[in-house]
Parts: sequence; structure tokens; C-alpha cells
Amino acid sequence: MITKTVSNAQEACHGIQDGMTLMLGGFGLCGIPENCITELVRRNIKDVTCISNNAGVDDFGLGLLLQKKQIRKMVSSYVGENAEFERQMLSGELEVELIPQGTLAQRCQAAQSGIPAFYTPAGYGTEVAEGKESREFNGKMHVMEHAFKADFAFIKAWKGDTAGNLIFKGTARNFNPNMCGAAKITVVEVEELVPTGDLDPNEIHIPGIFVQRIFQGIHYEKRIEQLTTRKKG
Amino acid sequence: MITKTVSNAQEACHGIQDGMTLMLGGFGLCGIPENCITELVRRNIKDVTCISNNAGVDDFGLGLLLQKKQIRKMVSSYVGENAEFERQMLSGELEVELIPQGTLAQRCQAAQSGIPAFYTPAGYGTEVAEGKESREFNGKMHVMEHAFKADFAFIKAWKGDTAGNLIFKGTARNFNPNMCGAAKITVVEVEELVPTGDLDPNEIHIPGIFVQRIFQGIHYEKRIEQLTTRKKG
Amino acid sequence: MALDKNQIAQRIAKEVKNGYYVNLGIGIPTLVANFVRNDIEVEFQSENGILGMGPFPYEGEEDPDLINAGKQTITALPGASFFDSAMSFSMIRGQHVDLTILGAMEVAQNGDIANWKIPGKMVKGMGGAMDLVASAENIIVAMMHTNKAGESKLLHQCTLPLTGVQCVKKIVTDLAVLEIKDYQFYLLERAPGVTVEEIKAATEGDLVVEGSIPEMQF
Amino acid sequence: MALDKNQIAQRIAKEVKNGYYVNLGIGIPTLVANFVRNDIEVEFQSENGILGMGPFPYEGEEDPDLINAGKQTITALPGASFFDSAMSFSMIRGQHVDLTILGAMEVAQNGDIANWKIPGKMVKGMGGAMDLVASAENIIVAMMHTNKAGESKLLHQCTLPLTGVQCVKKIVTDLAVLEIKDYQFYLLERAPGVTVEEIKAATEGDLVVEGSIPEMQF
Repeated sequence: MITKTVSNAQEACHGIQDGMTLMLGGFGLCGIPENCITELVRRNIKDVTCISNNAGVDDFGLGLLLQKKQIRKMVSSYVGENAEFERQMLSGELEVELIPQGTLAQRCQAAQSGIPAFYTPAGYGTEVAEGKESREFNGKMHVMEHAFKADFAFIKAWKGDTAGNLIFKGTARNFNPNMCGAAKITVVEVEELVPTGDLDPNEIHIPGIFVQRIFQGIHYEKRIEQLTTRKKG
Repeated sequence: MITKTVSNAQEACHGIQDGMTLMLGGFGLCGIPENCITELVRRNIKDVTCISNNAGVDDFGLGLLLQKKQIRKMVSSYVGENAEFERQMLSGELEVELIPQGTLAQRCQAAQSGIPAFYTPAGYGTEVAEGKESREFNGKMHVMEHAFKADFAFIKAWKGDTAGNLIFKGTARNFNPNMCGAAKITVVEVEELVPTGDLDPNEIHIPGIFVQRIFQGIHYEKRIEQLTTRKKG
Repeated sequence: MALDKNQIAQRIAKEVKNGYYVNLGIGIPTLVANFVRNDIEVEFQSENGILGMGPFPYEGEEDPDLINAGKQTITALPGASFFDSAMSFSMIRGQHVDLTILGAMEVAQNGDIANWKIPGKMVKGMGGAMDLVASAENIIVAMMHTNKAGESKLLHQCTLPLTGVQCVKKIVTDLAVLEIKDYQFYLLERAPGVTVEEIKAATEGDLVVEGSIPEMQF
Repeated sequence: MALDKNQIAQRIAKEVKNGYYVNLGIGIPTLVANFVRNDIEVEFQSENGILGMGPFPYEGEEDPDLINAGKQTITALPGASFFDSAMSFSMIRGQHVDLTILGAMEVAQNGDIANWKIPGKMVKGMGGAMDLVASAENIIVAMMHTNKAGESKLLHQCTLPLTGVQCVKKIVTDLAVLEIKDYQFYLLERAPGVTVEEIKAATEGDLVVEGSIPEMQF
């Protein structure tokens, strides 16, 4: 098997530069690449475009990069939990492209799959379709959407092996599998890095071919955004 | 959970009619819906269009329907293992549309996903692109391909639960997951039907929402097309 | 008496039929799950990647890797499945979800809906709403009949940026159940004690009232 | 001496580099796996849904649910993965596979390839070949230099229906290793004992011979 392991986030982020386009997995704070985000803050990479469903909260996730004004542009579907984000957006400091969540996922998937463009009904007749080609199929209007082009994808998986094979957990899966292989370099941090051969080939969500670098993450906080519970009995 | 179980292939094929378009999972004889094929032969359904990567062999798989001349048209990528097929095709009795394998898979996937059309470089400049729109993306020519429209999809899975959740095994997976939910009615036969709750939600390949009917298959032959082995030592 | 949010959810729950896969938006729609009859088989899909969503976890049993689209901690019922975002929207875009219930800021009498942006003021984003309304064949909007300023949310024409065009078929508000047909709002049911006149007054768009309008049953 | 099929495979194996994901077509390409140095890390992909394909199983250990794209029973190496056909072609179309080795009936000097159909005679289908040649950046064609009738398979222009246009960069035949550049065949290596004249005679397309042409090394 082809070995993909690197030692840590620092090594995994080798080659990243100001102005690049980054994909980041996660939905809210669930399944985000915490170690890589910390490293992006530490490196103080500037002027990046981030493709990520959400923008974190003020003091966690992508919110950390927003605080330090490292982000030039966000491509997201929902950014409602972040006051600093809203401030930077309304003031014009931050460029924001809001797109439908399914379109976001499919544009990642298309990039992974070498499909340059596809049609979706989402957003037809709304401002997200402005400037885009639209076209009728089966009596219904659709919008043409393109595959994303990104330099790095930062992925959080649950388990991974040294060949880059990945298994995700629960709803921490979300955009992570769709972003693997959707950028020039896919970097994966895992909660548990196991030797090649330890994962059942039938249970692998993402084969290692979509991964360039994988490392054992540390100190996962896994912050809960909305703690909702019920009482027993 | 929503229960999807039916008793057997006979019940699962309820509503099938002459002239319909059918999708059938499998690659060669690996992962084919043996019980449903037997039932299609028994019902003597005629003039069907079959979307399936291959056409079986003379006396097994879709070859059984070919023998009885039940198939009007095949949509496949490779049909090299079937003499009766080649005879019917060259004589003009059987209409055949050969398309690239990846395009076949993606047209199923697009139907499952509500994507009416997409672009692929496969086949550009060849006769499979004739009559199709072509277009340049990123300096390279692509062909526009459409989602399939089918009436029934016949799927073979390894394990399934009564809610229709599916797990496939080895390379018997192939086109089966991509065809689930890609037709109006998706019928699944499984080697092992388990109670809902027995499958780990993290290990399910296809959620039950893509499945309308599921049943416990019987008498699997699982014929090997090319037995290749090596000697020990 | 105008309904409270729970009562709106309770009325909508009656629209949930046996065998339905249902996607619930944030807010009132989320409450619908609490009122669905338990003698029917229904599964809830959350677009972040779960089918077979269960109730909130017991205190201390919450799992940060298990949330719904509102980022709330949840549980998975037996028979649930997890999947990635592309597959989740295959379910939605591919019309495998039977019923979509979501909130709105405005609905127009042609079925247009606006619920994701107030220019210059609020820009949270559309999340999955644009995919849902563009593809769902069966959409119910759950909302208050008027906004906080007392202005009608059922309009001749939406004033806010649209989420989708000509897609809403049914609306349940604190005052009424309405259907959209032939570019008009048809009044189907009144909230208990609410008069047709009150509903007319609260509806800016064209309202059709045919015959006597029954009170909602719960 | 012209090479036999195993020797063609052996020569091609030298093109397989450390860290490569490789897709092997049916026929001679399949044999390449037997000759890859075992001190480099290479993974074989088969488009029916396996990455990390291993050798044939021991007698009696064959699994009908585990085959390659040639429908042969195979094994999976530790670290292998199984996936569906759409994902398999995501690997291929998305250019994640580093090297594609496949057979051909004809190759033209502009890089066109034909290998799936002889009108009126043979129509097996293209399988995954059209996807592979349309997307792969690194394609090696493995074939005999001439067909059974002794006619050249390296042509000015293909006569059979095409599989792909202007995609082949390298060809290894029983007589030679050739590169396609500027719409011409460039002779790179000779099979041991085969003369440049013999190769010229067997090549219908424009053949460029620059300097002295070395014999292949294995």
C-alpha cells in the first residue's frame, strides 16, 4: 500500500500559501478539522478563500481565522452562528458567496469526480442563479453549476489507516467525504490512525487514493454548538 | 422505521409490465439480482429495455432473458461474454446502446440524485458522442450526458434490514448502490434480511429511503465467470 | 385565539402520513416531530446526514458527533443511517423525501417563498432550503401569519430575495391553513375562534374564501 | 527477437513508479502486475470496484463476490477498499489514478486509439476504456506492433471507431517502445535484436528515429 502518513498538522500543511483556496469539512462545529485550523491560525496564512458549509462560531472553528482576518472570501451555505462574520460581511471586509447546501456538496463531489459541471434546480429564479446559465430539463428549470477548484482540502475523519483509507462517525461525516480528492492536496486528520489492514475493506467510506496526507490528530475539543437534552423518566 | 419487506421475488415484481425500462445491478455475474431475473423469466415480461453493465452469459444472468427474447434493447458498456447476445445484435433483433462504463454509472447516480444532466470527457470525439452536445471546460472537450429514466431497479445486496438499509459485499457492490433510487421502484434482494436496528448506522451503504421493496433471496448460485487461482507454495 | 407555535406544529403533524420521509426545518417545523401519531411509520431526515433521527439525548448522553441540521444534539433511532452531504441532497434533489416542512419570512400567492436574507440587515444564508424548495413536491410552510411589526407575510409578491419560485403549496400559520392554487391563497381552515374577517385582514395577498370555513381539528 | 506478451508486460512494469495507483486493462496489461518491483509502493485499481487488488486466490479460496474487471477471481490485499461504480469512475475521471495501461487494436500518430469495436464483426463494448483514455494523463498502450494479418497497428490515422482522441502518449509493443509527440511516433527503444529497419517496416504511421536507438533494458 502507498503510505500517506505525516507526523502532525504542521507537516500536513506544508506548501500552503497566502491567497489559496481551501476546502474545510464539517457542519457547524461537528466534524471540523480542528488541528488543521489551529495550524492555519498559527501560520497566519492570509487572504484565503474558504469553502466550508459554515463559518464556525466566534471563538472556535473557522471563527478563529475570521478573528485574525485571515479569510478574504467565504463560500458557504449558512453562516448564522457567528457575529464577527456578520460584522465583517456587512462592513464589506469579507467577501461572501452564499450558495445552496446541496449545490455546495455537489460542487465538491463534482470536483472529486472530474465532472466539470452539472445541472440542479436549486436556486433557479433566485439571486444565486444570477449570471449562471439556466436550462429546462423535463419541463423544469435548472441552473448549471461548476465543480470547485481548490488547492487544499482539510478533512476530519474518525479512523484512518496509513494508506489513507477513511471511516467517518455519525453526522461528523457531512461534507468531509465529498471534499476528499476535490482539491489538489487532501489533508486528513483522524482521531485514530491505525495500521494498514486494520480497517475492513467493506466498511471504508473513502479509499486512500483520494488522500495525500494523513495524521493522528490531538487534543480534540469537539465543542457542542447547541446542547439539547431531555430528562430521564 | 418504515417497513419495506415483501415475501419474495414474485411479490417484489408486482406492477412490472411489458415495454418497461429496467435497471439491473451487477458486474458480469457478480452481484446480480438472481431471484428477480428468474422471476422476470417466469413472468415472460416482453420488450423490456435493460440498463445493465453486462448482459450475463448464455445460460445465466440476463442471458436467460436474451434466450427467451424478452429484451428489446440493452444499454450496457461491455457485452463480450455472450454469444447469443452478439448474434441477436448483429442480426438486428436486439437494439444495443453501448456507452462508457463510467458514464453508465454516473447516469444512474444522476437519476438517484435528481441531477438531470452532467458533463464528462468520456467518449468525446467518438461515435458515442454523436448527436450529443459537447462543450469545452478547462480547455478540454466534454459531452453532456443525461440521467437515466427507469421504471424498476433490481438490486442485489448482501445484508439488508426491514427498513431497506443495505450493505453490499466486496466487488458485488459495483452498480447496485448507484441504481438504488434511480428508478421509480427499487426492488432489493438480499442474502441476509435482518431486523431493523441490527445494522450499524455508520456502516450502511444505502439508506432505506432509496428502496421501495426488499426481500430475502433464495438459492443463490453466484456463478463464477472466470475462475482464476494459483497453487499454494 | 391565534395558535401558539406548538399548536401550529400539532396541526401540521396531521399532514404527516404513514410511510413518509420528512425533512423538518429549523424553528416551528422541528416541533412537528413531537406531535406525529405514533401508530404510523415515519422517518425524519436531517440534511446534515442522518435518516431516522430520534429525540434529544438524555442529559449526559449527548454525542458531539451526532447533531441535526439545527446543530442540536440528537439521537439515532434503531434503523437509522448516516451518510455524507452529497448523498443527503441526493435524497432531497432526487425527490425521495416525501414532505418538507419549513419556515418562511414571506410567501407569495404564486408560491414563491423568501426565508434566507434581509438585504443590509440579516444574511444567515439559505442552508439547505433552496435545494429543498426547488425539489420537494410536497412543501408545507409553517409560520406566523404576520411579522413582528404586524405586517402580513402572505403577499401578492415577495419583497425579500427569493428562496424558491412557485413551490409552496400549503401554509399553516397561527391563524389559518391555506392552500396555494391558481396564483391565489385559498382559505381551508381557521384557528379555533379566529374569524374569516381576521384572516382576511391579516392577509395582503388575494384570499379566496369558498363556503363556510371550518375550524382546525387537532 | 520480438518480445512475447510477458516481456512486453515486463518492460512496461519499469514505467510503474513508487506511489502510483495503476489501472490495468484486460490482456497484456494484466500481466504487468507480475513484474512490478516489490520494493516500491503501488496499488492496483480495478474499475469494477476495488483498490488494492492482490493476486489470484489459492485454489479453493476463490470468492464469487471478489473479481476484477476481467471477471477473474482475485484477492484483496491488506489496506484494500471496495466501492461502487460511480466512485470507481470518480477515481478515473477525477484523475486520481496515476497510470493507465491498456490494449489497443489501432493507435494513430496523433494519439487516437481504437480498441472496442470492429463494425459488422465484433462489438464487445468499450467497458471502462473510454472513461480511462479520456481522463488519464498517463496512458501506456500495450499491444503487438502488427495484427494477425501482419498489418501495422501504428497508423497515420485510425480506421476503426475511436475509443478516444489524442490521448495516447506511450506505446510498448513486441518490437519497440514509442512515444507520441507532435503528431508523430518517436522511436525510443528497440526490442533486443530487432533492427530499426524492421520497426520502420512494421510501422505505417510517421516514425521519427533520432540518433542511435538503444535496446530495451529489463
